[in-house]
Amino acid sequence: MSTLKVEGLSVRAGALELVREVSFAIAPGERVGLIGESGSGKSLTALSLMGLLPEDVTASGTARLGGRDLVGVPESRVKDLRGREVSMVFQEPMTALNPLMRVGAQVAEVMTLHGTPRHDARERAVALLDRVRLPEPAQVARAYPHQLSGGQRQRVMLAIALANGPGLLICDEPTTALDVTVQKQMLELIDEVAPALLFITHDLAVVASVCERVLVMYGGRVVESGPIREVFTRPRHRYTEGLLAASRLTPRGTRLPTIQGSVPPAGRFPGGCVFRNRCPHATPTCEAAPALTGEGHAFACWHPAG
Amino acid sequence: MRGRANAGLVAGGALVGLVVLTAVASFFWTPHDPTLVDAARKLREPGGGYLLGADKFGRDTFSQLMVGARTTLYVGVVAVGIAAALGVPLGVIAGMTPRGWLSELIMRVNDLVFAFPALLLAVMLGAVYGAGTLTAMIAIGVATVPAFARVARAATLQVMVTDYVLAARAAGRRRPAIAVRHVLPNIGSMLIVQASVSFAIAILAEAALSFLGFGTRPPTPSWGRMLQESQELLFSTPRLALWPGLAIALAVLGFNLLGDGLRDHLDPKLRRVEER
Amino acid sequence: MRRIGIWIAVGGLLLGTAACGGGDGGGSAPKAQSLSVGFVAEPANLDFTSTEGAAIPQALLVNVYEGLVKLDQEGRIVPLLAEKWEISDDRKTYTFTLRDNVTFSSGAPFTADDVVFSLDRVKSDWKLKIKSQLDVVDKVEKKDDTTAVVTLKQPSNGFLYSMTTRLGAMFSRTGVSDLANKPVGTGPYVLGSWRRGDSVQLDANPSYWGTKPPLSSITLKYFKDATAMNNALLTGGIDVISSVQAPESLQQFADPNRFEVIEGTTNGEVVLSMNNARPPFDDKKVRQAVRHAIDHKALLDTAWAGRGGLIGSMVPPTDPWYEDRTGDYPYDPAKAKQLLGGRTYNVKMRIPNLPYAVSSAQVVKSQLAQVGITAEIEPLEFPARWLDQVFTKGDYDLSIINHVEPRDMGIFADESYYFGYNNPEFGELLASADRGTEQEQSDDLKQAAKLLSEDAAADWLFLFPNLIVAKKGVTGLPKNAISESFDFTALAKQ
Amino acid sequence: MTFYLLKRLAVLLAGIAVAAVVVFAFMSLLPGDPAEIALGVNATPEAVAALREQFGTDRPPVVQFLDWSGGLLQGDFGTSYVTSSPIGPQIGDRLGVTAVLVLGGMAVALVLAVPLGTFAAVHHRDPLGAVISAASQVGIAVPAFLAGILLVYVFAVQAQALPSGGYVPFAEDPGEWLRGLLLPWASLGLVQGAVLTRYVRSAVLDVMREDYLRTARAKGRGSTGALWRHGLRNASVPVVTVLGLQLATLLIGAVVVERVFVIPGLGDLLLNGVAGRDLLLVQGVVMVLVAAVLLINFVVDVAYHLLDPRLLR
Repeated sequence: MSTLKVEGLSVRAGALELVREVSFAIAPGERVGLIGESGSGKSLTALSLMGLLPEDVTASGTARLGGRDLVGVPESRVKDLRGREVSMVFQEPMTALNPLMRVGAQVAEVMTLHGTPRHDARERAVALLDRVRLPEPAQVARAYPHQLSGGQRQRVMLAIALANGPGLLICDEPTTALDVTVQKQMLELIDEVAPALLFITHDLAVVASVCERVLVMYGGRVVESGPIREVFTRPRHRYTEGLLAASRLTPRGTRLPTIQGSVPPAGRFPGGCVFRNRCPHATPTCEAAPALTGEGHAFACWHPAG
Repeated sequence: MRGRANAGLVAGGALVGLVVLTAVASFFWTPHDPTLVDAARKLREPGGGYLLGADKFGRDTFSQLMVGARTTLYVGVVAVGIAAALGVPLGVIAGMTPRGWLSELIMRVNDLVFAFPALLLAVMLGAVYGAGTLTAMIAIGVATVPAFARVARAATLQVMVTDYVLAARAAGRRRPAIAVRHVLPNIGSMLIVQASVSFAIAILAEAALSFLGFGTRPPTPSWGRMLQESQELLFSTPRLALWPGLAIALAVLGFNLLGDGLRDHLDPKLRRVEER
Repeated sequence: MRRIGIWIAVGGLLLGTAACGGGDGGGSAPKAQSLSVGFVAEPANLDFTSTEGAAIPQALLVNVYEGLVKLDQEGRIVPLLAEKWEISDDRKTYTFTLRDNVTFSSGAPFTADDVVFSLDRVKSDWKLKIKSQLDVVDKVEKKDDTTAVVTLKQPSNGFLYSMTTRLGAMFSRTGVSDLANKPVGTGPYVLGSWRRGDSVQLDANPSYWGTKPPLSSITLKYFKDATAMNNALLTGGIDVISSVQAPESLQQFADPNRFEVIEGTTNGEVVLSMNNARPPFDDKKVRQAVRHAIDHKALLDTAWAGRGGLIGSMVPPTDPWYEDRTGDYPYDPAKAKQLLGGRTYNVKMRIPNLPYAVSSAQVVKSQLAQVGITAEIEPLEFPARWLDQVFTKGDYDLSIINHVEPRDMGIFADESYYFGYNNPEFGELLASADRGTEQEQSDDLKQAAKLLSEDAAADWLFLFPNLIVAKKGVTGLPKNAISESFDFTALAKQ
Repeated sequence: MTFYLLKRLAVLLAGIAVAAVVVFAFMSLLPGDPAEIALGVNATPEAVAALREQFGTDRPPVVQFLDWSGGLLQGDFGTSYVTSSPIGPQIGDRLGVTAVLVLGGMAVALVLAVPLGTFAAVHHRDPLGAVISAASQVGIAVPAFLAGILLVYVFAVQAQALPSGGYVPFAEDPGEWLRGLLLPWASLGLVQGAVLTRYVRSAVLDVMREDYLRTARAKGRGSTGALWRHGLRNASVPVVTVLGLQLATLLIGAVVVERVFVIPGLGDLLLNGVAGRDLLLVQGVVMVLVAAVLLINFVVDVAYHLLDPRLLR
């Protein structure tokens, strides 16, 4: 029984396929990381689960949350799930809050929207602000966003996300825009308060500190997935291997940490294995697309690493 | 969306180009003398060398429209020229010294001038120096100075915090040098957009002034005056109002589309948004 | 009859002013009670003793203020407040016998004392130059309450005529404290209300001495824009256009079931003034060339839709001494060029920004260009700026203005007038005409008009037409506008 | 806020004071002696001299200015040289008419522009949105007086449904007052509405791209609800600025529309004053118009600060 089950999720912008056939599941209380470089399709995957894709971008496939379909249904049928069953914290805290509205009201709004009486919502908003460790929450509630720092605003966003006790929290690079010291506090907070979590980041260290399981995306596909420990210590896909090599989590004694070339723009990925034009191990075999195979630790590579 | 912006740019450019070409052509050739009165041709129907017919004075409407394009451009160029010549330096100075008293003074004077709209200035100037195209152009130009000053200031403020300007200042470049070398080239696109929009406004202002009798002096053909003169024949000979009305509308539309198109084309912020 | 009039007047007052303009559907009422008439120029104030402008006497003279005599439609001088008058044999003493039942709208009775007061006041208080027309008056005396005697310094043919103008208006001794806003006269109408910038309403004078006017009120609505005035008539906003300023638009009123177009004549000579006092028009040949260069028929057809008449001098056909002088300078560009002797000129044509002037100027410019005279048109706001620059300072070469004053040929006799025309012979003819018998007067004035034309003191573009458009059923409109006033006394609606 | 308000108020008053100097100086350049003009061409020199003294135009300009501006402070605009009636009440009457005209025109513009602009933004990829955008472009390109003339032609002359012009005071007949104002409001409002539609559209488009709108949707609002609750107030901030500029434009545009519809407003008074060389009247009207524009700017700035808490420090 999983909280979220995604199967064959694809995202298209016109003729361009930006995310292809992504499948994964998140169990209740499980923390899953979704990593990849920018352009890998990880944010689109998250947005498609929230039904917040930009205009002209469409998702297909299925994603079920507690028995309700999230993908391919009109907004009117999913909007009552948003903010109640599944919440999201975005990357950019500076612009995610309405600048003309007091913080408390913005927190309370998500509760009144889902049926909490206005008065209760206001009180609980202050409590929530306290819960996300904002000092003097009552005062913060009366403040406007511009009066808060980036870290404080991201806490407000977290308070909004948690307000209705959702079953799943999606965080899209929630700490990227924050100072390093603030990042750490924020991560600890998320770790503490999150129910089931889908955590999107390009920062492997962050994933390692928060999540139990990880999905690695490249070129709109999940190329490897599995428990953090296994994937990070014994990466199988050559891309994961390169990614790890490029970070500090380099297994000792391996060669220079680089991936040659750069991520192609959307739609310019090669057919077959999407990584083959950058992969030092690519062979003609790689012109056919590898399937994601394996129980627990799965990968999609013809020439997996040791 | 991007495609439409380009279509607007093309359409605007084409309309403006048409006005310019017509105006230029009118210096060399018009089918008839646009100011020659001929009772025999009074209200002549279109046709037979008189493509759009003749007005109550027997003057060829098509020739009048051609020379009217010249007047329109003349008004726009001079008005926008005055506005830019005064407004841009003021705006740049204000933008380069954002905290100084000079900047404050410039912007306050700007606000004050802004309180004298073009029509009011034109009526006042017309009362003092007599109505006429030049008076109208000066009035429209002066009234448009604040618009240029504001745009120039805002754009300059943005340029002043860019790395290359900071570097130039750190290197000890003097302000006038920075203004010429870095600021002007970088705010140019915004100014072109503003010029295009102001041009459209100037055309409308000239038409309104001509209607009130403060615009171009007769018999110099002007679309605004043609429209005004055709009023009494609106019922019997509506074509006399139709053509200058259409000319004004198309010219204004052209400059507006051009301005919008250029803005979309030149402003990187908008371009990013359009591509998302 | 009188009683009915009063009843209507009271009824009109009870109904208030809401009826103005909208009183079309008067099917049930026996008579429509109010009318609105569109005018071009609004009076600056209501005091024509100190303020210039044709709009004031146009609205008030005969209607609110009355003189001892007035001008009828044929231009004859007829009795008004004077029942009759006698002229002494030496033509220097005028004895006016006054009506005895006349009161001012203030209630004060009108007596010979008011005649003395009003005529003396011209000398003492009036601020207009035209008051010099009454300089010929030596003294004004009351013989008894209904008899006033005016003694002239010398015989004058112009005196009685002047008495039909605003100069002869009768004021109450107790009614001149606020002439600018509160006119007090003996006329059939009194000032009802004045909405500045919009309209003047005249109400029937309930205590009027004569035949009560058929209407209870008349609204004079002012339009600066000719098209707006046309539209107002088309949509029922007004009942009458007093003077069409866009003659090309008359076609709109062609439906005889809805409108009636009245075309009469006026005193208004549309003059192409030439500055005789400075080059190039100090040269008679150049002036003559101008007169030959202009195709007056074509000008009238294009500039004023062919409405109006052609004249060749400063006398309208309604004056007894009119002679057709249009043949003096036939359209002949070749002759004009020859008179100019190949020279070309650049001149300034400073015109008032009035429709007829702007229209005519464009034709004049085009036609003068054919003979080598380049005229730059400069429209000046009328009245102030034109009066200042052209009329007062004489800073112009050419101008175009409609001289509307009746019997105004005398303006050419004044060298300081903006024409700058100076011919002693002309002045002598006018003086002799004023002194002489009726026949001598007529002969002298004919001679003067001929002289003026031959000297090409100016060019006369056309005679301004009296173009009135009224809703069908409006009666009593004056066909010709030959006096200073727009006479409302007979105006009615069927 | 209080400090800002006081500071801004001081700027407003200083602006009006400087404007008074400018207007007075400008008017002093007008050719023609008021006394000569008042008396016309036939005046005698003695009468002119006497009137000059009566008007006070024989005094030095500085004295005249102090006298005039001192009067302004007490709401006294002086007495017209031409109509010999006090100017203040005239301007008061006319200002009322023009204000009704301008505010009504603005209302028409807003009623048109807010829904149309928002619709065009929300549907900016649909044909209908494009049609609205194109229509607004065309609307901008039509001179207001032409729109007025056409409206008169269609609704007054052809349909005989509404008066072609004129102004009936409200107190006299509210129904006619309204009927008389419909076309002038429309001709002012249609053109300004077209301009405003474009600003509303672009403001809403900008807002639609804002992250906080996505946040609102993440909270569970539909896209329309999010735009309504969070978008429109944000979009109104730039629109209010434009609205202020437009009010000023309308105030002057009213001059032309008053001429087309024969409405006795400030513009009509101004043109009359210019034509009649009513120096003091023109001076008064220009002063009132300029002060009104400055006041509008003031109100817009304050509104801006009330709408946007970020501007208040």
